[in-house]
Amino acid sequence: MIKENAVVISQEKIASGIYSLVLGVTFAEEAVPGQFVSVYCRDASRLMPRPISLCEIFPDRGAVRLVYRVAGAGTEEFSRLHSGETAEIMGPLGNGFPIEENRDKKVLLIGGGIGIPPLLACAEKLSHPVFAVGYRSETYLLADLKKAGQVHAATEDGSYGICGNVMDVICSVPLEADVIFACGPKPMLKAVKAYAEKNAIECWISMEERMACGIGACLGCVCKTTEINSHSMVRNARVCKDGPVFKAGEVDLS
Amino acid sequence: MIKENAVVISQEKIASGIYSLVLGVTFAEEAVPGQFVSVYCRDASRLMPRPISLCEIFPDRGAVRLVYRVAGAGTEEFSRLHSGETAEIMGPLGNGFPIEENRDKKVLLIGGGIGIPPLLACAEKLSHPVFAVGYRSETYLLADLKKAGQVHAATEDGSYGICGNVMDVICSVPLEADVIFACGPKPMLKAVKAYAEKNAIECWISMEERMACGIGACLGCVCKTTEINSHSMVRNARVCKDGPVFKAGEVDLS
Amino acid sequence: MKSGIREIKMETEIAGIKMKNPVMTASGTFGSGMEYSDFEDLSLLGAVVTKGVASVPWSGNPSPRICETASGLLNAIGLQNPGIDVFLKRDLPFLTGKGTRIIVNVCGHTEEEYLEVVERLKDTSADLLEINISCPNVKEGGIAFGQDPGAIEKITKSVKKHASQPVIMKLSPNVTDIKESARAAEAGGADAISLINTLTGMKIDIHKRAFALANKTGGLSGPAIKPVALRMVYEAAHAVSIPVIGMGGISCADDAIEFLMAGARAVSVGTENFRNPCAASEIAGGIRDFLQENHITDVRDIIDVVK
Amino acid sequence: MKSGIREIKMETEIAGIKMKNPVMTASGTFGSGMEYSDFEDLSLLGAVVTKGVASVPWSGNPSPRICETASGLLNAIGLQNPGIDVFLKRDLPFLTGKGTRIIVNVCGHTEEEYLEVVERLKDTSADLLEINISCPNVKEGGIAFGQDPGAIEKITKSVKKHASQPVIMKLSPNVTDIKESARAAEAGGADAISLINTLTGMKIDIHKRAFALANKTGGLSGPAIKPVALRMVYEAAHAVSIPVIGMGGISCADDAIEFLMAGARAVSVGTENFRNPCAASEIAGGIRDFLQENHITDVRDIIDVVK
Ligand SMILES: Cc1cc2nc3c(=O)[nH]c(=O)nc-3n(C[C@H](O)[C@H](O)[C@H](O)COP(=O)(O)OP(=O)(O)OC[C@H]3O[C@@H](n4cnc5c(N)ncnc54)[C@H](O)[C@@H]3O)c2cc1C
Ligand SMILES: Cc1cc2nc3c(=O)[nH]c(=O)nc-3n(C[C@H](O)[C@H](O)[C@H](O)COP(=O)(O)OP(=O)(O)OC[C@H]3O[C@@H](n4cnc5c(N)ncnc54)[C@H](O)[C@@H]3O)c2cc1C
Ligand SMILES: Cc1cc2nc3c(=O)[nH]c(=O)nc-3n(C[C@H](O)[C@H](O)[C@H](O)COP(=O)(O)O)c2cc1C
Ligand SMILES: Cc1cc2nc3c(=O)[nH]c(=O)nc-3n(C[C@H](O)[C@H](O)[C@H](O)COP(=O)(O)O)c2cc1C
Ligand code: FES
Ligand code: FES
Repeated sequence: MIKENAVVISQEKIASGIYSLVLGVTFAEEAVPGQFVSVYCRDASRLMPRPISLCEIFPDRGAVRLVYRVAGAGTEEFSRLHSGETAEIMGPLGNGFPIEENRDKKVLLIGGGIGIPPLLACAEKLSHPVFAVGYRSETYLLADLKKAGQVHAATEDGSYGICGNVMDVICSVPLEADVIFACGPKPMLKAVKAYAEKNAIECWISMEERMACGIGACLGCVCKTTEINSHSMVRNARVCKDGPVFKAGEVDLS
Repeated sequence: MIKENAVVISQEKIASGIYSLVLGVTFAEEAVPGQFVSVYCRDASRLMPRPISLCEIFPDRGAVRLVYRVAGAGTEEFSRLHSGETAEIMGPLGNGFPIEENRDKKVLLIGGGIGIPPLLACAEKLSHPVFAVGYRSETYLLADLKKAGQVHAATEDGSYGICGNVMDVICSVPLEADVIFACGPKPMLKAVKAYAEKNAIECWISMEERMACGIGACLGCVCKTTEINSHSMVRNARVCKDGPVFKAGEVDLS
Repeated sequence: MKSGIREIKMETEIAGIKMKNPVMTASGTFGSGMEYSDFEDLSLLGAVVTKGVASVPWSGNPSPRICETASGLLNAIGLQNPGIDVFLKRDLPFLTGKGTRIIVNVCGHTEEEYLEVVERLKDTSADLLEINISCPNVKEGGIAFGQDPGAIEKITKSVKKHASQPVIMKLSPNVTDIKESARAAEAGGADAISLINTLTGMKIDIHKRAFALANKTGGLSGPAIKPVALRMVYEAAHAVSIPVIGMGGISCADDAIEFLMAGARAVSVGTENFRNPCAASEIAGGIRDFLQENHITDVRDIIDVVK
Repeated sequence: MKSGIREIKMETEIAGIKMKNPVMTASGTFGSGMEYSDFEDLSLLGAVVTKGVASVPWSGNPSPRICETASGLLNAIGLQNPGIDVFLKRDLPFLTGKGTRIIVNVCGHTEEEYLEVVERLKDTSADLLEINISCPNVKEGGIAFGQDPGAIEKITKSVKKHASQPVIMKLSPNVTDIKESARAAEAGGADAISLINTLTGMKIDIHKRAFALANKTGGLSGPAIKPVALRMVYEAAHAVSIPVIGMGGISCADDAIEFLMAGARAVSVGTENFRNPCAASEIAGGIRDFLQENHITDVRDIIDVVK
């Protein structure tokens, strides 16, 4: 975990409002899929760093790839970064998905919307990854996903793949899985959690909360847990430090 | 008077901490020496525009030149502008020096430090301009001044011209003048005013105050006046609107 | 009515005075509209609120009067104004007939001075009066006038007795409980309240070892104060039944909509005018766009919807 | 002493407790130092102020607990903490012997809860106690506890009776007159006061038509509040003779120096830690540089120099 000025190696718009940013970093070797970085804004009126997941990790090149959606002023600022410029970041943060122990298992990677990028990093470390991904309409990152594994996709308007959301993919395609890794909006995570419970599949989900410190000190980013957390001593866990990846059964998504 | 996105035609560092910025503007034809522009910051935490005087006016090219010193975060931000980018500005603001009526008179242009740039614009419109300018140590804009008129200079460390300040120039060189235009720090303006009074020379000085609106509405930038001002009905005048150029006798520099 | 293009009602009303939209300019940030009329079509505004006017000319504070802070502005103008005579001769006639409502902001050192101005405004084109009770020089028992509920109620009553126009009391945010201030104004008979005025702040020039403002302290405005302003507007709107005009750091339509949703019947744009002289009309347009995008046909349908 | 290089004294003292420099971390923004120790050498800090500790674990408020505002941060953590048991077993031992002073911030729902924590901290390595009387749940006569001078004096007296360490009372800025709060703490026997805690604020998500924070309101911190904080620190420092610890929006050495010049004996760095985990030690270094550049040999020579 380090705070550094990362050099922008490249930045590319890959779909409307979606950008792919490759940054030179010193920590690529230690980074794990599912971890994220805090990206700091230049504009002095925006104090809080923006958490962005690692979409790809290139230990050899000493680089990481972030894929993000312009959601507001902070990500808009990032989208104007040019190669050669620097971006202040802190990382790698959080725990990441349990890759080692599941490397050779059948891992189903379920992603919705801007939750898809971190699953690419996972797939690149797994032996038999299968993706189930849902987009609103325009797809992105599909070529990369296909290179990394088998892909089943849905779009809400049916413009690509199945017409519907990612749960419709899972229900319509016969998919066998030992483990599920999921990242996406909360309603999707709820549905995935229910699906995994029903089918008794081990399930890990990546949570999202607004963050301030990003390192576990401010307690700004907690999510509810089903049991008392050993750090907080209450039914709360820090998404930035104890997560962002949790065993689905550990978190209370209500 | 207009607010517009001016295109940066060129920017150059001309001395340590001093920059020369040429902007394409729509108002160059109506601008008058001694007027200024409000330059707005991109950084959202800096709300107030920075007033910068017109150093040269190019009606033919539809451009103006600003020469400014990096004094803080705002001007630092401006110093990073590259040609082709835009800068939000409002102008031309204020009244300017009385050029027309003094064009063919002997006008002595007295400038100190970063007060020198607007005098260049004046000289370029006058028949017989004579400069008396004072620098701390490093000179700047000298070649331009010499092209525009006769130059007498001082530096505080004696590295160029007379060793001392601009008042030492005036006292040591025999200078005849019908009118004085002066711009510089307040102590200099006080000395110039006293000198002009003693020698019964008509004298115009350009004042500086922190500004918010730049157009006469907020009353943030007032200077004390010797008589009741017809707009404010009190002994106060707005530097941005009633000035920045005042007849020396009108303002109370105490 | 064409499909997709519905007419959007932007009208709002304060104390029986109809305005074409809920966006006004905040007192002291727009002069009397004259300087801004080079940029802004005044007829696009719900109302122009004038700089505070006193019974005689006020010199205000010495310079420096303003300084910048992070996303904020500190000012200590000290209510410089040319006095009611010149205001009635020059400023009010300028604003009259411009197609916008005129709200005259009134200040004074004593109750008598307030009342004198209020009297002089009788039978003029002023549509509403806004009484600034945060004047720095007016004290009541050690703390400023606008910080004491008893004093607020008393001055409101007196002003109401003398005013021919509806009266808006402008509240100070430098209080423990804004609900008490709001209730005091309502109890005194105010037709509406407006808030917030500036938060008292300070800046020091460490190199000069001196206060950045000649007056030592100044009033903080701008986006920095918006969260505090919104909280107070929400609290006040839920404490009284008279209309609330919200302000404090509004710099875009989204900000204005927050205040409306929190319960404000109208909003004022202040410090943002310095950054964008067309801010107020652009914000009015932006509110309209928001309504359109969200298929809402009347701005009143977003007022007080978040509780 | 070599020419040009003079030794600069950075020591300061609060209630008899010497600190190596006047820069501390603000409660709740630095955990108990553990997470930050990956970035920051804690021994470079004057003191670490812990997150508020209560007698039992507190769950705090539901999420979302934080949101960003212009140059500010709204938080409604709701004082989540693991309780004094775990604090004494895990957090305090971690901080002990790290070469910095330990200030334990104490919170409670009732006077008894405060006293229980204070008692448990007896004979521990805590150097000082900071009593947070702005706890949102503690009410006295309708308004929060820390907003009533009588209640401030009373709780101060009780805490002083039970505490073995010197006591800092942490004041709320959400008051009409901070001088009264400061004097009440002094009258109650406080050894020092610290201010400001956060200003109550609000944000609305206009698309969701809901409060941005689950708790509706939150506390505003960061550069946005610095002018208000500095004004209050100045007022408080001139109202009492006990030492004042200043905070609110400090993000660089220049900011810290403003607070010292306004009369603060020490300063705390809060929200800036989130942007720069080394902020506090960098600020201490920056103060030293300022002194050096200005040929000042003792930091105490810039305290309270602007009046
Ligand atoms: C662990 C984690 C990983 C993430 N990974 C990605 C990713 O790989 N790609 C991607 O596009 N987005 C990702 N996000 C979401 C991303 O952080 C937000 O979209 C981004 O912070 C928005 O910032 P903004 O300034 O553009 O928007 P604004 O809405 O202006 O932001 C205002 C504030 O809210 C916070 N915020 C807004 N939306 C979110 C959100 N969804 N989650 C957390 N904080 C938010 C911002 O950080 C900022 O502090 C991730 C979020 C988390 C928590
Ligand atoms: C009419 C006029 C003409 C000017 N012309 C020039 C010029 O041609 N070249 C040049 O280098 N400078 C000029 N200045 C000064 C210039 O405006 C300031 O140096 C600049 O605003 C500093 O901004 P900053 O953000 O870099 O500094 P900061 O100190 O960070 O600024 C903080 C705030 O103080 C204000 N401020 C700081 N210094 C001054 C100052 N001296 N005068 C007015 N406001 C100030 C800023 O505008 C800003 O609002 C002029 C000032 C005025 C009033
Ligand atoms: C330069 C300046 C002058 C002001 N003068 C007055 C005034 O004369 N009367 C008044 O009631 N409020 C005055 N105010 C307060 C504003 O009307 C408004 O309440 C405050 O600035 C908050 O809004 P804002 O953040 O949008 O500026 C003034 C504010 C500024 C910045
Ligand atoms: C996330 C967060 C949590 C906080 N928790 C506490 C707390 O537990 N106890 C307390 O006294 N103050 C708490 N505060 C207030 C800070 O200690 C400080 O008074 C305030 O944030 C102003 O300083 P700043 O602007 O530098 O952050 C908290 C502030 C923040 C931002
Ligand atoms: S963001 Fe601070 S604890 Fe997670
Ligand atoms: S800057 Fe507003 S009146 Fe001059």
